[in-house]
Amino acid sequence: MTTFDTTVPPTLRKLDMERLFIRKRALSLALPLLVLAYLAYVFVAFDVVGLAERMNPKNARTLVADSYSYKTHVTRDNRSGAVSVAVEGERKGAYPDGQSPEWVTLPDTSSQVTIIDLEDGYEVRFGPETITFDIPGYGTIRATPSRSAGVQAEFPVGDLPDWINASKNRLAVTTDAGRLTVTRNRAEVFRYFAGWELFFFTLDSPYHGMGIGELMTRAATGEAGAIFHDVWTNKMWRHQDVAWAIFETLLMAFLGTMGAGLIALPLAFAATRNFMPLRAVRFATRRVFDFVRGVDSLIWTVVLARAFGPGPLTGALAILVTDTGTFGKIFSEALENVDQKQIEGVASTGAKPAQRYRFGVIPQITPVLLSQLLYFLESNTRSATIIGAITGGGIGLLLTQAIITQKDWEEVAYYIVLIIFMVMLMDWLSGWLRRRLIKGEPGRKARRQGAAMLLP
Amino acid sequence: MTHATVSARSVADIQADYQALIQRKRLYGGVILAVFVAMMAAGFRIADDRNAGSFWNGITHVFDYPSEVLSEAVEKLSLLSAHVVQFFPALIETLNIAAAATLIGAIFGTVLSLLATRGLARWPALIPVFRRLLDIFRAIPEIVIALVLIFLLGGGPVPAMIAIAIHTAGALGKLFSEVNENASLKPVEGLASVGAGWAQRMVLGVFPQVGPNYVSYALLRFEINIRASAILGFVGAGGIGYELRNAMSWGQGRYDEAAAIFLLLFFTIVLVDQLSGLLRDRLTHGAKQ
Amino acid sequence: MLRIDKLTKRFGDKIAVDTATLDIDKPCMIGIIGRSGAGKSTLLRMINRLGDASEGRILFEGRDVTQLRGKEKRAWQSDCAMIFQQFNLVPRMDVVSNVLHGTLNRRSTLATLFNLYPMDDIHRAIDILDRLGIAEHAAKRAEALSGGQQQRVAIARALMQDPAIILADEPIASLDPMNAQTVMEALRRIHEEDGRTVIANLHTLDTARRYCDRVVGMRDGRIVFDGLPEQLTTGVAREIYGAGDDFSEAATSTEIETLNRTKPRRQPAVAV
Amino acid sequence: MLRIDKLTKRFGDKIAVDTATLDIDKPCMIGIIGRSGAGKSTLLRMINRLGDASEGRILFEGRDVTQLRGKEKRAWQSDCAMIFQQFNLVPRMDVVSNVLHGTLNRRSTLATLFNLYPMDDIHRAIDILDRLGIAEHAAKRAEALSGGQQQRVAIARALMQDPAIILADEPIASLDPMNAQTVMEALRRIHEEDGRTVIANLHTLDTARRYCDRVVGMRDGRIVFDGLPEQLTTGVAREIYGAGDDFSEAATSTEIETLNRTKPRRQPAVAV
Amino acid sequence: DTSEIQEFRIGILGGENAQDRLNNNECLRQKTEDLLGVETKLFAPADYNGVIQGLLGGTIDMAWLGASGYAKTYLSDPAAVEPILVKVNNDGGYGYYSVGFARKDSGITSLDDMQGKTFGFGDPNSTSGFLIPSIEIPEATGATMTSGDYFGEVKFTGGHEQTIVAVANGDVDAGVSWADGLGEWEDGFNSGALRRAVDAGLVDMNDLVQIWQSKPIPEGPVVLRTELPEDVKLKMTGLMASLKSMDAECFYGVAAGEAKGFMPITHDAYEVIIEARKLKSN
Ligand SMILES: Nc1ncnc2c1ncn2[C@@H]1O[C@H](COP(=O)(O)OP(=O)(O)OP(=O)(O)O)[C@@H](O)[C@H]1O
Ligand SMILES: Nc1ncnc2c1ncn2[C@@H]1O[C@H](COP(=O)(O)OP(=O)(O)OP(=O)(O)O)[C@@H](O)[C@H]1O
Ligand SMILES: [Mg+2]
Ligand SMILES: [Mg+2]
Ligand SMILES: O=P([O-])([O-])[O-]
Repeated sequence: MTTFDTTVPPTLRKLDMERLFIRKRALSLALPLLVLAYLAYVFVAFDVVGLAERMNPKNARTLVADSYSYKTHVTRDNRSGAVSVAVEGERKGAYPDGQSPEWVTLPDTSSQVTIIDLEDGYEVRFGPETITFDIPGYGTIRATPSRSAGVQAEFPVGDLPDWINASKNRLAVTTDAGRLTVTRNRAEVFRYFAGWELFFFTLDSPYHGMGIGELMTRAATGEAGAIFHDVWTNKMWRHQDVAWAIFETLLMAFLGTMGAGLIALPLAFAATRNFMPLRAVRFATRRVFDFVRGVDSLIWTVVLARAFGPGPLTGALAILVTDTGTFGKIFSEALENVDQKQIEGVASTGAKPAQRYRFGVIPQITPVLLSQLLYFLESNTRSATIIGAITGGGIGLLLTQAIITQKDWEEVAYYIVLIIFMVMLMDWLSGWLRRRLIKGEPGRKARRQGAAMLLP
Repeated sequence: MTHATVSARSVADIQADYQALIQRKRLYGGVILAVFVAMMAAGFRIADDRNAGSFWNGITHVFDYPSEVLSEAVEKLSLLSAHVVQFFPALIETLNIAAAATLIGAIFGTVLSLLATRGLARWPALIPVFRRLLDIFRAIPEIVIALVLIFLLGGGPVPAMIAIAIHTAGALGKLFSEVNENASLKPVEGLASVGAGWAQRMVLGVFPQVGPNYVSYALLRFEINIRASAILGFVGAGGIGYELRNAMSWGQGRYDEAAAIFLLLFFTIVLVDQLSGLLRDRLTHGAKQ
Repeated sequence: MLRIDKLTKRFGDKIAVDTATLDIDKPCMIGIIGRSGAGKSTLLRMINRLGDASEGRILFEGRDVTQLRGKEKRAWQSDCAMIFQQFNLVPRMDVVSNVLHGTLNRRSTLATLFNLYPMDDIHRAIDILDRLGIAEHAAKRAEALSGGQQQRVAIARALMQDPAIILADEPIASLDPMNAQTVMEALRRIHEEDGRTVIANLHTLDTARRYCDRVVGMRDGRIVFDGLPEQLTTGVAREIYGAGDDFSEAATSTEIETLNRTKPRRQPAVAV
Repeated sequence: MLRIDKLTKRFGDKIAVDTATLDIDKPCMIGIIGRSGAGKSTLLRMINRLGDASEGRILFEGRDVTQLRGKEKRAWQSDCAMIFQQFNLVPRMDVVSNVLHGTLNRRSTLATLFNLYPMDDIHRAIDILDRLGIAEHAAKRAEALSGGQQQRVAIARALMQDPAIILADEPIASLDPMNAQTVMEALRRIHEEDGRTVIANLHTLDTARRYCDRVVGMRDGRIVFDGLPEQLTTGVAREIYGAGDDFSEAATSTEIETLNRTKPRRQPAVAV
Repeated sequence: DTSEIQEFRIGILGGENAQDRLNNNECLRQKTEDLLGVETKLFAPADYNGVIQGLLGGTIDMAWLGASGYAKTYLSDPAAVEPILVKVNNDGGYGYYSVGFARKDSGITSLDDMQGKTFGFGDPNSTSGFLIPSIEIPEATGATMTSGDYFGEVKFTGGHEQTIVAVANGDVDAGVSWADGLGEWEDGFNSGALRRAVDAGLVDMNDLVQIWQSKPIPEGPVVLRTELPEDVKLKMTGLMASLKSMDAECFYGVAAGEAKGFMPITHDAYEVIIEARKLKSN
């Protein structure tokens, strides 16, 4: 060990290191503490505690239960005594007059009573006057609605359990087997079933309730068109509209992204130090890029909606405007990083300016260009969903409206699944195209440097 | 020029091959170009057709709305400063949503990215699971989560924060895992050889390598999240977006408010954008040295 | 003390280490030689438990090391330090922190994550660095050091573990002859002064001969030689290296004396 | 044929080329030597009109090349091909396309923008590649080739221009000795077989001596030597390179024979 | 002549599921297409403003607005649209009410209990969800609607449905929404946003109490873009006016419930609302 001796004695060095480590400790403790302190501040500022109190577990249950189940309503109009059965209580899901699922026995000439068998011993009967609900382990609830006296309900002895909500004019009983509501005007039973009912065929379709095997046979014997038509025009799930909505969303993303790329490419040259000698032009172009990018596509949607009205074109233009700024910035950064050698090589052969750009510049920036375009195509599919929700249309509008009106959570679930699939598909597609189109791409390293930092 | 690797193929062969190649290339190139042009043209026509107003009618009216807003804003210029003060707290709320979501998302993204990177994963068998999880986090648009959470938790900043954080975790997780893949495994192995646990290997072996890139990506995400947070305000998540939508929605009579809010938001975005750009530049620059 | 018993490692079809058996009954310095791909690294990695053995056992003082899991495995690793060809330090961290990593297994995870090492450890780290002659670089980043210095930091980290065994996987292959000599001398001194067992993979015969008490030769995963340095004749070396008659020791040499005989040439710039 | 008349180039205060005068009356192969910063590249770039001269004239067959603008300037560039140290190819395009760039000046802009070259040109490009021994790589991307091969592609591009003069700016500085030899031989052959003038900046004396008919020495922007290779004595070289008595030719040599004398040593792996 | 227009675009206000709105109005679209002989399209933007901007920008030809929405259109551009018809209820009136409500278990029974509490409006362009209550409630409380003045906080929930959920969730202590004022409280009245929420099983009216009700609010007009050719206007007015007699089921869907029909109305009927709206602007 023949290293030359240094004059610093070890004790001094240790002191030095002690100091260094005390600093390091302070530093490595300070950062997490800072983060924690900030999160604590946000926790208080956002009133998370109050929020937790307000949180409504019932809503969560409704949402979860509804997203994979549907309910069938059996409704009695207390004035006319008419009983109707409808899936989700909607007209388009209504059973034709005189028909009902087998667990509902409609009144006929022999009896005036509607019997609703909720299974496991739960049974509701709509009598001519009185409505009864048999609940195993509790007893029978009897309710008599009348215009003058409200809803008179009789319960088995004992305290009212909390799943019964009764007032002078209204009775609501919620059980796992089903729910009963009685008001002066109506009596209604909801029974829940798992699954997305009428997903393929509505009740009025001749194919409703048919097995896969039979459908296949029928399809093979020339009914395929009719079968498809019934699914496609399903009033309950509206597959046709949903398909159009998805298409519109993708269309907005595609037109917006590609249009922005086409416009940004020539403009980007004007924003670069190496291709635009005029400082003022450069500066102005960059500020324009910053401006359209800073405003955000959503606000552009609102602004453009006046001129173009609602619809996918407006959404596409909004994406186009914003991304022109984004691409302008990315492309101009890529252009500033181009290798001058290649341009010089082409120039030395006596190539014309256009040729110099074509062969000296474009081949260098195509990888950045393409991969950014494709990245944004995927991320704009998401943006288009949001934009659609504001004015455009498309799946975003369907989704937000379904959520806001909070009626059909199974539709919400359906849309969410579709959106996730759509975005994942675009993600996969853009990745695939990137790999195909940019063969021999220099890899992540190049993407990470410089321009590629602007990944969505 | 006797070259050692002269192959048996004659020049004529090479020329024929190349000719075939170039013709194939031209064909593919032509087809791709034609398909792209056709898609753009058809897409434009469909979009134009399904839109309420047409492109060529609308293009002349693009400035109608901005000029309406501007003229009212100019008319009531004296109220501007009062509006800026009035809406400043909402801006802070928006920034807080973005910052908190970025932080939380980055923390989760970091952990998920480590779990999803070959060579670093705590449970290598579960890598595909964590990768899919990241994909799903990324695929769900913030607005979906936000709306559902608003239903569950009521309006306000928290649903937006959670929604953005989930998306951020997915997006950053993917970027981080790409960074991780480029990180050298040697220090990690070195730490493994002294009997360090997983957390120690990650924090002491991986973080020093990937730190600057992580921060750089997180800053970029913060910029994006400010917009996202403003947008979610539009659908009821509070903050400046909520104020902007109410003002814009009311329209004439409150366009001055809209203009003030817009300016506030715009300058914030530009400011953060520039600052983080500077910081990122320095970080990647420092990392290169 | 350490017994390796029919240790085998397979990578798919490929057998990297083939029923290797080795018995070390007292602390000594062992050199393992063999050409590239012979299985030297794989063997050391199995001993340190960086890789799991496919078959066979490693017994340390009677305990089967191959069966250890989780905490116990890590405790064993801390007892059996490893030095790598490429140093495997954390390049962006300072030298002392790198050395302190040797204590990770003993200290609480949380404390170490926040740089909360006991002051005693820090002092000891500097003592070790001083012993290896690089205390003056204590506060520098590891990446700022030369290869030889980095390798000595790696050795310091190993010493910080206070291990019974030090495994060194081609510790000098990335080093120039001058630094190689310093590092090998440091290892030798540690063996002699502390009485720790050192097992080093070595590329070159003369290094093995010069520093080791015992030399093990591997070929195609099997141990084909195990003896004293003096027994390592050119014939034996030919067998280990699977070389023909044109085999010359100088080809594997990294000794300064050997090298000085040839004039270094200007390196051509790398084509872009 | 080519007359360079008091050519001067200033970069701000710095005079890169200082009233250089040179007269070439018949096709020959000229080597320009001089140390780094002597102004060699700047001179060639002015001839090709990649850079404008500050003062002086370049006359080619009586016409003042320095005054050309636009179309005429480009026509001159196409007549006077340039080869660069770093090849300056378009790495992502295939070899033939790169060679075809030599025809850009002659072909219609629109057609070339879409990569539509006449088939005849394509065939000729491959013939040229064949002549340079790299026809088999015709369809590969330029970046997939080795340095020497890329430089030959660059020469092919130059030949495709069918130029009267080929300028080569340190064509072999980025190449290993083997490739350097191939490239220099190609240039020499082109000069001999096609009768084109070749002006090459060269880093090393022996290359210049070996391949050139005439050697020009530059120092600090001025031409300080202009003569036959034989006249290039060590004394003259010392003056050109501004070196002291310790100047040895071998230090600048890249010739294989010179190199073979020293035994290559194993390169140390780069520390991470 | 109709040759001047190439297509006819009908806007539908937000508030109900976009798809349901389109479904309910599909028959009207069909009838319009048959009548005018040009392609007819339905547009269902997310909020009130979307339709209003469409009318202002000339990209939507007909819509059924709320009174406040009409006022906004008029104030932005008096020449943009003209009101033609209004929905008349079965009882002959064309009014409805803004109803304030709170959770029963909150103990709030009137505006007096709302001091310091959170109050929720719906869409800023809604008559019943914002404009009228924002004028009449201050009259009742004697204080402004500024947050912290009388109410602790005043927010916009975004729409009628959101208000109901916000109240049910306790997100706001009370809110306003619309109802026809007929029928029973426990059913959520005969029609209106509350009734829809009840039908959807979202709220149980037993859990809510009414705390306020506005004076009658004029139903919003069906408007046509002024620039449309005269005969298109005539035809569309005729179609809408006779919709109930032509196709009762279609009318039910378009008018969102039972009603007597669409009757003519003029701009004058909305002067009050326009004044009210002006009052609310800066
Ligand atoms: N992770 C792995 N997967 C597959 N094969 C491996 C792996 N690691 C090593 N091998 C193979 O096992 C054999 C032994 O490798 P090992 O690295 O132990 O050799 P070595 O003697 O250390 O050689 P070197 O001098 O090159 O380091 C080699 O053939 C190698 O290709
Ligand atoms: N674009 C430029 N701007 C400023 N100075 C320059 C420029 N190009 C060259 N120079 C200067 O002109 C002088 C001559 O440079 P030139 O590149 O011609 O030298 P050279 O002989 O080719 O050297 P080398 O062997 O390094 O290529 C150098 O001092 C250089 O710094
Ligand atoms: Mg090895
Ligand atoms: Mg040069
Ligand atoms: O304008 P409204 O219909 O919402 O009262």
